[in-house]
Amino acid sequence: MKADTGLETSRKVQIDYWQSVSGFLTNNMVTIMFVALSMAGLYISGMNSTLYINDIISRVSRNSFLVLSLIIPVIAGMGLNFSIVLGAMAAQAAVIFVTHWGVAGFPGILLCVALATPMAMALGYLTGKLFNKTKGQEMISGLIMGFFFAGIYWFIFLQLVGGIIPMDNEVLVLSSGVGIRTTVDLTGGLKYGLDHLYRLPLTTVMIIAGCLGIAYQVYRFVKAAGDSFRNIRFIFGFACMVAVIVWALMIRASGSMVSNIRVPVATWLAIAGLCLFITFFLKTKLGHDMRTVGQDRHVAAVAGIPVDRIRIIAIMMSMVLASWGHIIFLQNMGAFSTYGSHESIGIYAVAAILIGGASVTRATIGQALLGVFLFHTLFIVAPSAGRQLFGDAQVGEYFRVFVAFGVIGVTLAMHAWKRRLQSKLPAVAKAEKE
Amino acid sequence: MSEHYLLQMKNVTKSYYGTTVLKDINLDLKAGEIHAIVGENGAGKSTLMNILFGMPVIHSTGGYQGEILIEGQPAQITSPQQAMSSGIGMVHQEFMLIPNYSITENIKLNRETLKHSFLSRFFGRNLKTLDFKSMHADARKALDTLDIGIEEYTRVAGLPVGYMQFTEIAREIDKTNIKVLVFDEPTAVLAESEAANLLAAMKKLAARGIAILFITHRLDEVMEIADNITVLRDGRLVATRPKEATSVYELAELMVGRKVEKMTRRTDQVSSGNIVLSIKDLSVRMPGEVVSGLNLEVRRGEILGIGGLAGQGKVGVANGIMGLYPSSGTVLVNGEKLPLNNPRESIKRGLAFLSEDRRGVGLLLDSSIEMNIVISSLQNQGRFIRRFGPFSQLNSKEIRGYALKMIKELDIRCTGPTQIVRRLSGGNQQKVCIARALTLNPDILFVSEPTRGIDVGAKRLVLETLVRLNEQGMTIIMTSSELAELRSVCDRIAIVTGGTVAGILSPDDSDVNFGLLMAGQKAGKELSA
Amino acid sequence: MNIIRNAVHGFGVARLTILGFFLLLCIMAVPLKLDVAELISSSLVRILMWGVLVLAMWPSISCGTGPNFGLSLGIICGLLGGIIAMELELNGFVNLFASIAFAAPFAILVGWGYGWLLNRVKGAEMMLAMFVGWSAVSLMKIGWLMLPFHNPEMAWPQGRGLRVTVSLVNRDMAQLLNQFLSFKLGNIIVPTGLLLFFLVCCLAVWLFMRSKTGVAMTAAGDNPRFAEAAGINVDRHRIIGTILSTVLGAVGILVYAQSFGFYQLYEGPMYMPQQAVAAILIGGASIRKASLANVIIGVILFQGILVVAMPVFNIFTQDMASMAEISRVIIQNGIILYALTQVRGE
Amino acid sequence: MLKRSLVVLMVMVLLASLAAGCGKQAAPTPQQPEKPKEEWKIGIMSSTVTQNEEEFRKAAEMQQKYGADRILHTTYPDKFMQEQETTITNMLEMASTPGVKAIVMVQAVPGAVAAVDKVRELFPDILFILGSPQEDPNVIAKKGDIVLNTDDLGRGYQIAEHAKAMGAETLVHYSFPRHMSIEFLAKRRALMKERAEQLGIRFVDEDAPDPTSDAGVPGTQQFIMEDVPRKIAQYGKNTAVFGTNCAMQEPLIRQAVANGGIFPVQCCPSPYHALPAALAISVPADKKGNVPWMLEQIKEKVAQAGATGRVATWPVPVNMMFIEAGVEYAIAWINGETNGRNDKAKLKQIMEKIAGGAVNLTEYTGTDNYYLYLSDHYIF
Repeated sequence: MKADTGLETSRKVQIDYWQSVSGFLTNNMVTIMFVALSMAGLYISGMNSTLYINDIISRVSRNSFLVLSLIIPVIAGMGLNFSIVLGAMAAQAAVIFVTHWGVAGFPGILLCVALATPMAMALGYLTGKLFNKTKGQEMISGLIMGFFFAGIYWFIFLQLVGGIIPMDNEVLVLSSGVGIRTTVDLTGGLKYGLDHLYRLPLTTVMIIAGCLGIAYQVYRFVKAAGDSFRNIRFIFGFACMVAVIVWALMIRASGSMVSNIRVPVATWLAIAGLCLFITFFLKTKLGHDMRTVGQDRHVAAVAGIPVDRIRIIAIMMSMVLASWGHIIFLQNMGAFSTYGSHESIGIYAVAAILIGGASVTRATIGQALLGVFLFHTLFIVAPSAGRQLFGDAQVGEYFRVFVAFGVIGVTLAMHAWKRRLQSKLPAVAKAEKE
Repeated sequence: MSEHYLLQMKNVTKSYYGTTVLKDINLDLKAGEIHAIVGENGAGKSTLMNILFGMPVIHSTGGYQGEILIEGQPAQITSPQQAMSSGIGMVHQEFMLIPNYSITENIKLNRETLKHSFLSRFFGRNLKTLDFKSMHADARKALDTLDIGIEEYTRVAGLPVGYMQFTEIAREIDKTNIKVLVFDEPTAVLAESEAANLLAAMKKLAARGIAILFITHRLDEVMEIADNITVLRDGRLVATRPKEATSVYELAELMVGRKVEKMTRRTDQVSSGNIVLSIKDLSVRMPGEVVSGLNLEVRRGEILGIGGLAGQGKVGVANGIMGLYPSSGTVLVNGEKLPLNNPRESIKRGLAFLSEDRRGVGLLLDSSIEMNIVISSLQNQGRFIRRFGPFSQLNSKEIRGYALKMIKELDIRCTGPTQIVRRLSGGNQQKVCIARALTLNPDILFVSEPTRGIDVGAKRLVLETLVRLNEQGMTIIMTSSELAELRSVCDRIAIVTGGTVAGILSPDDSDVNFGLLMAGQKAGKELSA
Repeated sequence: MNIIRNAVHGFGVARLTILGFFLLLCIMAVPLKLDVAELISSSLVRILMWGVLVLAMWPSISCGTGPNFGLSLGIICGLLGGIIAMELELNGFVNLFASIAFAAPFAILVGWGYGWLLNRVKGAEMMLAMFVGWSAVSLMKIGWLMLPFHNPEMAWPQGRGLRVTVSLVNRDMAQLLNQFLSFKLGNIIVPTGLLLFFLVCCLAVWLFMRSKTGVAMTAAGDNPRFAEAAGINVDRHRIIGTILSTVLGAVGILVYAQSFGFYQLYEGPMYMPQQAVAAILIGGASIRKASLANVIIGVILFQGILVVAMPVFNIFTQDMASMAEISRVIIQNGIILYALTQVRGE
Repeated sequence: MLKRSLVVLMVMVLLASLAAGCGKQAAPTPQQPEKPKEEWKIGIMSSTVTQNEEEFRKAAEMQQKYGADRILHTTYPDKFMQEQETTITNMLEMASTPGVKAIVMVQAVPGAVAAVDKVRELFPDILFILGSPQEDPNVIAKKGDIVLNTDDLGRGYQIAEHAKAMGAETLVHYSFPRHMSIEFLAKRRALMKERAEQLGIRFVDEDAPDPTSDAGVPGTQQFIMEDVPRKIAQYGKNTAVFGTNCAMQEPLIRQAVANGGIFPVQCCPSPYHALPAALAISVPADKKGNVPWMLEQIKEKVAQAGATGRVATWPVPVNMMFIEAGVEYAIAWINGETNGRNDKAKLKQIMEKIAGGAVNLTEYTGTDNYYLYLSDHYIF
């Protein structure tokens, strides 16, 4: 009898252990798959890691701001805002004019922001109005809105500029005198206006980040003294930070190319600032109202929250942030195609945030940043991995697109699957939430 | 003006697209009064309350005629905000709660206490941050007023309905200027003991000088707490009576407009039929209504009632046997083992089910009445269909004929068999569900909450239909939260508590026995806390 | 009066606006000296060649997986069937029907797998479908390069693989259906074969929707929980709907290609689903509910406007370079936006 | 909480594996050393066959000729408009391969400017030869060492005259806004119109849907299919049709031939471009890449359709020549056989060798490294 009970409990423990492992796997399967895939890709491609780190740093600093601009509409229950394309158009318009006036560097960037903001707000207002009339279909409306305004954008910059809107600039305007040229070159102007404001070597940034991290861990530890679980976390966090610092020092000592990589600190600060702002914003009255509206429009309306107005504000904020994000994107790219650069902004930003684990109804800063990192890692690694695998340049390219879209599809499938699995494992899911 | 009225409505009239739905309603309300408004579904109660609360639906369809006076002053209420600032609060029939928020956040919804933040000094009020400390304190106070012990920072999602209701009420009483509180069918979703708690709370509020408008179907509740009672029928005010001057029977009569006699109990008691359904160790994982290890035997030809408090698992029994929620255990139908978790098999063995979740599970809301009636039989028994080798086609003629017959038989009020079910009233939707279940010609019919959200007239018809079917030889297992309803039609009543059968009683057993079984375990303690 | 109002309400304000715009374009064509008969003939061809592809949206919406953004899968299967028939050097109708016969098994298989996948992601089907479709297009690009086809008609002039556009002229396939029994009605050319084929497809799907399986499928799409309770295997019927949609996609592309005269491999299938989706939505379908009327009205309005708008705009804006296409983009998308804002009001 | 730390851990593992790779990389320190001259490599970036077969095949051929250890071949994305970042990454990756001295990119699609800039930041010495740019000429001329393009300005006059010579009375020009924002194409249109009117040809400007817009490639092609017969019916058989976009060419040729119109030349002149597909020419395995055979075949098919003298192209596949010339020039430059990075004489000499005859090469006004190439037509 006794032996039986013993067996029973040990089996139970095993089950619990297994459940927690499988719970962890289900909860993070997307991330796990991505990391595995990226590692496999890196291995196969035999890619130079300096190149990878360099590229991922510039891609992350280029795109994070844009992807973060998607969060607020999701919270307000409006889904993924495909209409950020309009914000990008506002940014491009601002950049074109600032380039025309010849304001360069950081002042130029500030001027762009000053110009783009009112335009983005106006566009955001219009979009918000439209979305209020198409509740429940914001995403498809946003996509079509993008197409629609592309027509207007063409009209303005191809037919009006140089004609009705005077612009006398040989470099920007077509030789016929009407219409902006297809490529706008920012070299010597806005290029790196923000990125090069303040840069530090990657290793230095790592050391600083490590020190700050340690300070934070110590602060947390002191604040919550006594809890044994905290102890483990503290040690873990502390170890991570020390590892970062040691690693940075090792890189420095090795004289590897990685130590030459420099980080655009100003851009990163802007991104960090946005993250802080979003976090703070959600705690404000307006942010709380947005969450309420996002949770249940009807209840919000009954509670006296002006739902339509809140939704418009959400879209306007997203639009303004997107226009700033696109300015950051453009100043890093250094040149853009006048009639095409804005097109893909929506789809790729949305893809990135989805991969980070966000859904149409839930998105967090962490998901956005993780998404940018994973999405772009895949895009960096996949082309050469494909080439190495097939030994044929174009098959590699096709393979890359197949993997990229396929992975996004699988990611979505896995998120949905995860949701199902979690509902089947209520105990674990609950434990995870806490 | 002999008396000082808090709220008066004078000749209020409202029409939608040329159809008058409310005509010349007059209503007077004093401080501390509990005023009940009763009436069948569609009598105009909800419209009246929507007018009072300034809901957008009223004003987007042309407003209303007549006058509303608040404390003697004429008031034009054009938005919920305005209603709130005039001191009118409402506890909605469908909860106006956000499940992912804590109780505090729900109570303080859009009335959050704010404090200055770094940015608010530049950008104004909207960027002030929420002051959770003082919000929690306020919420605590409101909950204490209602004697609710639950923690104010609990998330609303997953709470029993009773607590949700109290959260709503707490929100209203937290409003500092509240003068009139409207309860829109608050007890419809509550179990009996929860409802009793609610009524007690309402009395307490009235004692504090708040006027209460109480909309309900349940006449016994009205008689229990209301001071005055107004009856609406077909958009008109039929009568206003003080409680002392009326009775349940009179009210029912006024409401329905025809004489109502008390439901007659059946006389041909089935005492010893053979066992038609035997349930052994049944467990059902239905969220909120978990069944664990339940045993029950059903005799041929009886009406077996399943009662119990909400959340104790009574609803899970039928859902589990019909394969709608994952279940385990042994179920024997006519001595044969029923494969679980397979709705098709259950239907094949002659089981049919009227779900408690009519709109969610019971109906194809956007399909026609006739399709709703025939589809189960069509899919599982191959009726109403013409076969051409491997191909099949609907037999439109047969379907139409059959649907017309059922519509007539069950008195489904509709424009025709092709009308979309969504447009029907709750009672008629329920009749469509019954029609579908009947089309299957089941041996055993499971019925869950057959009268929930249905007006008195239809309620009676539904119950009568069940009795008639039973007399024709159908075994019926009826789950209901309304004990009186069970006692009026059932042969035996099983009370489910904690996921198992606590006991089986005869409908004639004393109230005390029922009460003890239902409150048997800790449930009683929890609810009275 | 009331009857008219009801009729207007039933048809939908949005669709009436679009229809009005379409008619306005047609009327404008007369004083602009455009050949109206020719415009109508072109519209007819265009409408009918897209018809089956739009029809493919019906079962997928009805079974509850939403508009089939992954129609590219069906299109690829159709192209594969067509290419196999080309490889065997079949001609005319034999080629067409052989193509359908070859494509069908692929489409059924792919549709089954795709339906299985869609069942894993209930609630997020459309997003997933879009990416799966794009992904499959890229995979098939590799396929078109690598698959062992040897017919020199389809080979690249310089290297391995199949051409981007494979001409059907040599196989008597180009305009096969268009010209079958076609006749002139006044100056309007009626593509009888195409019309018949489309009508037969419509009839077949309509009959299917009225069969036991079709009814079950619609119920599964309308209210899955109800269907489950009514003993209908929801997942299975969703798969059936997806298979049917995929097969129709395969047939649709073959009809499209024979009218067009080319198979468009590689990028070709990429954006075709979007257009079919747009058409059925304009026809009044929602992502949960569709009918044959939605299919027919939608394809007429959407493709009709595309055909008529460009020539009219081109005449209007002859003096301003590129103004026609800009106007088309603005007006066409503006109308769709307008239609979207009206959906709620209905 | 545990979950989050584990995610962090996983990312750390990923980074750590990078660090390991990094250590390996660091050991040989490959970038700097001036090893013997033998160590050179050249990168070619071309389209895939989906966009244009010629460039891809030529690049593959060059790789065959000099060996995969000498020539690296990569592609830009099919959706280059949307995926400029991928163009940059692919270019950077190629440039960072040890030993790469020069990169040839044909066509220099949007994204090329940014990509070249990014590479130059890290590897300022790489020689860039850019062919058939779609970026703005003034900008791209500043970025590349040598830029090669067909002489689209010259072609404005040339096509009008050439159409006249083929008997055209009307010249229809199909394009759309995005193309009309490209300096060369807009100017070419203006010049073509000017010359046509001088020659007494009616010039008709038509807009077609943009294949990259919501209408998609099918929308564009379908419009051309419908519109060409309309135009020929309206203006008579002696109507020449010209389109600015590659996707338009196949329907243009087919409808022009079928309806008795004139097809003066493609947007990117070459016997391989659109003609074989539009005329349904079968290419047996042994005839692949055989230009004279292809010309012969086209001639035959055109004659069969009764359109002799009404279809024309350039006899030399231009983009293929740009790739070959680019690679040969780069080799010459690496071997020190050129006069600096930009040596027109040497370039012309190489191109003449490839074309097998005289080559007309002019500089684009205001630049000294943007070369325009113009060839005579070959009328079938």
